[in-house]
Amino acid sequence: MLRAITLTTLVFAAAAPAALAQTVTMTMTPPAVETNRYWNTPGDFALGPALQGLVGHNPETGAFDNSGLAESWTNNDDLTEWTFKLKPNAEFHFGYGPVTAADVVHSLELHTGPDSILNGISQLEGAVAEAIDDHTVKFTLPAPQVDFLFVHGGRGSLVIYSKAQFDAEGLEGYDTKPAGSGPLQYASRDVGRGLNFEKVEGHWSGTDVGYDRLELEFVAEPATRLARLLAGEADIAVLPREVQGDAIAAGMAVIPSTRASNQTAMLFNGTFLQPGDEALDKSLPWLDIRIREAINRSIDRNTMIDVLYDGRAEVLPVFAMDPRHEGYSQALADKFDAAYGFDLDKARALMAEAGYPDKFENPVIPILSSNLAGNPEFPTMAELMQVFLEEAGFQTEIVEMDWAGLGGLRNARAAKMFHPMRNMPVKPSAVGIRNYYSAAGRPRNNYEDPEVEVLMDEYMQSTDPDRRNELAAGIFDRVFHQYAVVPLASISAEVVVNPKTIEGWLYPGVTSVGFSHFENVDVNE
Amino acid sequence: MRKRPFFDGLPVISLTILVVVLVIPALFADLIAPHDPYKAYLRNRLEPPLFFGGTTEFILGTDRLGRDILSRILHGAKYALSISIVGILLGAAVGTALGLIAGYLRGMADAVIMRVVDITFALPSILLALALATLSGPSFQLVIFVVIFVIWGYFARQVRAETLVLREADFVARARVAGASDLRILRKYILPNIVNTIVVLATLQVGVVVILEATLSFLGIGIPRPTPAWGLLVADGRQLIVSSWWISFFPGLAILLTVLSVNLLGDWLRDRLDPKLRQV
Amino acid sequence: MARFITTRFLQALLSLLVITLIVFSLSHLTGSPIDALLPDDATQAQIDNLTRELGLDRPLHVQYFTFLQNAALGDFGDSTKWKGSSAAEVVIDRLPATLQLGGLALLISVVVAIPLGVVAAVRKGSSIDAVASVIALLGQSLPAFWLGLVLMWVFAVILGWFPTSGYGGVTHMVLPAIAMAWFQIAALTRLTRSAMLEVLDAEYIKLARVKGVSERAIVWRHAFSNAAIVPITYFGVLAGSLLTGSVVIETVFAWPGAGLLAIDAIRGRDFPVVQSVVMFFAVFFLLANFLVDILYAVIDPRIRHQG
Amino acid sequence: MIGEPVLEVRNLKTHLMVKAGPLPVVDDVSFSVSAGETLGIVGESGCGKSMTALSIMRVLPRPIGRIVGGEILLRGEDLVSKSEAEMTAIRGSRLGMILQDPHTSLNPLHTVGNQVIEALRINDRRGAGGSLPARAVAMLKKVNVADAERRVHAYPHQMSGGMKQRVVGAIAISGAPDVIIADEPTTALDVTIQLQYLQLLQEIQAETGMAMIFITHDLGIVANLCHRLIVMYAGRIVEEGTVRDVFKAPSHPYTEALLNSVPAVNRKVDRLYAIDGQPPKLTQTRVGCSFAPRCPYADDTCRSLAPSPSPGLSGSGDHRASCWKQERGA
Repeated sequence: MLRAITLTTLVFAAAAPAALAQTVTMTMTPPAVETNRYWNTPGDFALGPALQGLVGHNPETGAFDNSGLAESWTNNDDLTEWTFKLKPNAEFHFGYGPVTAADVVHSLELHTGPDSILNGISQLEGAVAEAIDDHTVKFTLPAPQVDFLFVHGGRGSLVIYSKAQFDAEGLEGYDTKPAGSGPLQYASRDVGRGLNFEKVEGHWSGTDVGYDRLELEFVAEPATRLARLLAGEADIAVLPREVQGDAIAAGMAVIPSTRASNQTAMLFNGTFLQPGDEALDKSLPWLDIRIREAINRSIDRNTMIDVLYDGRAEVLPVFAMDPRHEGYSQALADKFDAAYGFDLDKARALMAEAGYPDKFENPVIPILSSNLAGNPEFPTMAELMQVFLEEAGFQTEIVEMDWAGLGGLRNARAAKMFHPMRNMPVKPSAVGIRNYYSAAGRPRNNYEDPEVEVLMDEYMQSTDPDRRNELAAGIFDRVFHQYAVVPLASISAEVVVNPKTIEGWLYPGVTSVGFSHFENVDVNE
Repeated sequence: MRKRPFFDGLPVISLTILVVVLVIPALFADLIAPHDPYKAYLRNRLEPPLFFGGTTEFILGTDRLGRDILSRILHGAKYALSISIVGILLGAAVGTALGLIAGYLRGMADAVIMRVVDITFALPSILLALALATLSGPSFQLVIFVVIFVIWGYFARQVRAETLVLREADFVARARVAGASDLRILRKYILPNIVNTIVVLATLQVGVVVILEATLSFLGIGIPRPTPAWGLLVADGRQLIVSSWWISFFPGLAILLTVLSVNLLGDWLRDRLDPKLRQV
Repeated sequence: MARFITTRFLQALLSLLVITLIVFSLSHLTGSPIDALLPDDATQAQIDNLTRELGLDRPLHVQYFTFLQNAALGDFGDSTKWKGSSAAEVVIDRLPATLQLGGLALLISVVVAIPLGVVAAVRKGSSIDAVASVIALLGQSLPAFWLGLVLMWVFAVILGWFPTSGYGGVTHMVLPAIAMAWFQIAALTRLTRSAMLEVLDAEYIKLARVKGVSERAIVWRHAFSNAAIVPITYFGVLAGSLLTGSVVIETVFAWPGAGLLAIDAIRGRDFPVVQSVVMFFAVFFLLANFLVDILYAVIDPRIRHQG
Repeated sequence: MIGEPVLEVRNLKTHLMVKAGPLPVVDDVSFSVSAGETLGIVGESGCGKSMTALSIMRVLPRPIGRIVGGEILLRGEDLVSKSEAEMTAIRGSRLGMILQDPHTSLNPLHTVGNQVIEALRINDRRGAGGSLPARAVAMLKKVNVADAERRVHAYPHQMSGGMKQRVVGAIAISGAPDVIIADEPTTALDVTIQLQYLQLLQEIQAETGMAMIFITHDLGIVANLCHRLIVMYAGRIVEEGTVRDVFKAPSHPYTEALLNSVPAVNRKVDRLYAIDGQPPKLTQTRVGCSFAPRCPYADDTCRSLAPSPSPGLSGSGDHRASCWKQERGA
């Protein structure tokens, strides 16, 4: 159901007085899919301010906590049964009653239905939810999942909708005005323009939002978002780093997430090292580990961070590895400079040793340039990579393609390119490894290595935390020494705010869109 | 005496601008550009132009990767020129050929060709370009294709209209009586009489094409990076329009000057060669 | 007149039929929507499901005839990106915004360009003529998106006279409409000027003069009505370029119209919406040109009486 | 019949301001025409006869045409000094004009009735005779348009050339002007229609008593229609007099050539094939007689000194020609 944009709304919009009520306006990139049915999106959780999952996050540490709908949870030893105890006083908006186990069961059905296109929904494949009592729900999983909480928090693959509303109004009800349970409730959607929320007075959790209305505006053009912020039309703007400088110069302030929300890397796609793989193209220059190392060493990461991230990012030692998750190895991080440090001489020596370019059937490195919402730096990144690689003596070409086009090639295992990738939110190690280093991932993509596969098989089945940690570390060690990818940076989510209206915003940057905890937006009176 | 004071002398000026901004750079960019247009001086990123706090090293400043704007603009002229020439030549060739056929043969061929013209006009070219770009990715060829798609119809319509008149002319009738073949009549009698029209129309299309290239780049489907095509330079620099205005301003100026002088020249040519032509 | 209109109408219909074929084949050339619609880690089951749901597993000609049948009824299927709405609904929902903006842009172009072109022609060689020439030349020399951004910065951010962007009242439309109208003003001024120059040389203008008609009546009643054929012809083209221009300007000004929708739909591989938006644009264009043809006939008795 | 002079042109000079410099298209032209009189102006294309007419009407091509000297006196009022608004009021009501090509001189978008009505509304000072449409019909009847009641609703493209020229005539006389200027009104018409049209003009003139200036290059018409004529060459009058005098004793070699090149009455002549060469380009600095380069009798005097008007060969007082060689062969 779309709200028609008519002349009447236009007149009213123009006539409406600047409300006395305090409105926070956040201007951001449009989501990939505009719908109130979350499972019909790849995971842009635009409804985040109103709808909740079972598990929440600590805004400072990013750690899972019970700020969501569940007050506690337990799991069995082999990590196949997870039981959540719901908060008894949790209530849906608009009078749809308490949040119960039945709502969870109902929501799981919706999210795992045939029309679900959620990222990471494979983690819920085969999961069965069972209402033990009104406020207790048990998930039974076909395979152990140590990262099951990630489904409910961070990635947010399961968001709790009201069954009562569904029974009364069907999906139509969700389309019109979905009842959530957060401290802000759904007000309206202006298709193509944005989403509006309003404060819930006397919220069941006791949270008292410091403003009356939240408007999320979808504006595709970054320069326009900047203009809106500077003209006072928006209080908060999501801006590419390169234009943040202009905002800061005009007196705006950057508020980063408390935790890293995103990792970036360039992948050597097509490095299919498992024996007998028919998708392997033997002419890819980066099948030679010396070339992969040489490329890694051609890159001046500090300069790159200056260029792409305005200096506000950390060098990433291993893509998908993070101190918060399993298998983190300080040793690898320490060795990074020695093994990956910027060293053109070493790079050229490696190239010479490998016989580049003469011994290569196809010495040209195709670098993908693509636009991906949330990573506006990717096109510049491609150009910068070209600069670095050419400086070292590589032959390169830039290939432009949209992200969906890359997705198609990756699914077909035909993306024979050196292309950018991100890990956002920074996923638990098992998910990250599966996604980026294993043949078990979907799409099967860049780097597949028999040694990793062996470790991976065990890692996926293991329920022993120590063993898991060891296995993950082993995999990270292997990909590190194989120069499997070009790890680049670890970055925070950032918003730029107008300090006249916004005092601060504490958010951890751990969700798939980077932003959460809208109730923490601190407005100036 | 005061007949057209505004235009007087301008052909010379515009031709000069065109040569300086477009032709010389396009032909001799390698010799006159102070830097390699692709060379990134990463230490000199976002340097302002000379007189705005910059140095003579980078007269028009540098972009976000520290590439010299002046050199990029000079090299970009190649692309502006080649897209214009290739695109317009092909577009004019297709349009003229079909326009000649339609106007000369009339009847069914005319109906079909003019319908195709209508259809090309009716299809939103930018959207088609976007759709095609998702298929094959942006490329030089795609830009050329879009250019041809956008402009051929104008040539076809105009050429057809004039051919319709010319085919009834006495000298064509005499040639026909003398036994000249259709092809010969078209080539020897009709085409020479519409060459002026084609030249004028083609000149006036240069502006359209340069702007179109910029628009395609804005939408991310122009000439692929890191090629320093003008449109791409403007589109790429638009985010930094406030602080690093020079990134988009100078290429924009190059576009402005080129289009301006080509249009002036086109107007002048039209007045000279083909006063009856009044299409934009 | 009836025959003239019928012929034009049938021609437009025929064009439309060919356009459906192009639109259909194009959207099926542009790669599978599956990649855009499914997450990176989609399972084969998800892929198969969606393929079936979208009918992509059926033979192409079957898909086309289904498409054609449904298109005739205005049904282009359900949007894949705006779930819960049919594609036509999505487009119809956004079209008014584009028409508002395009309408205002058209109004601005006409109000500025026609008097300017007329006066430039009447006072040929004067300073007004020079101003008109400069406007006409400058208008065609700047990419619209760049002009739009500059307007936004100068008049919204720095001067604060207008809102920067977004949907709203007339004030919201001023800047995008000007950015959109800019090029059209240029084109229309040139056309009007040259058409007027031609007409002002005509014998019937001389006759009007010698019979004592006032200058104003000569310019508007006698000259402009005859010259109007040319700008009116251009309105047909204008209708198309305003729609096309909307793609760029709506992006810059975050104006939630059909142009912005089209980009989103193409990037999101939302075939049904892409198809319906292109069809709507094409129908709109053909309709506009059909109206222009009728207008010719209304204005010019020679066309009215032919056939 | 022939009464007071109503229009006197004295030393009229008109220039076209073109890039190369001013073109003297009308150079020191003087003549007068009286009520009920028809004055013919004769000459080849480009001799300045139309420019003279346009100067009188003050509708020279803009912005290049300009009257640079002389007077145009309409019943004693100098038109040259009139403002544009005053001229607008005079045009149509006191000065009427019929243009050359009826096919292009009517506005294609308006019915002929409306075009007549427009003229009536502006110019008809008497304001008598019923509603405008009814008077339009009456006007059309006056110029012998058959089936006028129906024809007022017709568009120009639905009428024949002769019919259209009648309409133009109706428009020209709608204000009952003092002077009507007919600029080659029959050139575009068929021979038979021409005669009818000329007859019509004569009738109208007889009825209204207005003065008429008839511009043509057809001496046959002049012989039938006009009382006096002036012959123009290169922007100047080379000979003037009554039709009888000039035809009997052409005193300028150019007039002579014109007469010789008319093999029969009513034959249109665009160019004087009998005379070699072409009229001079007006930009050329003129020394001597303009016609000298084409004149078989020209001598050094002709080439160096411009002749001034002198009595013509007929001996009548108002017959004058500008030629050094009037007494050639005679």
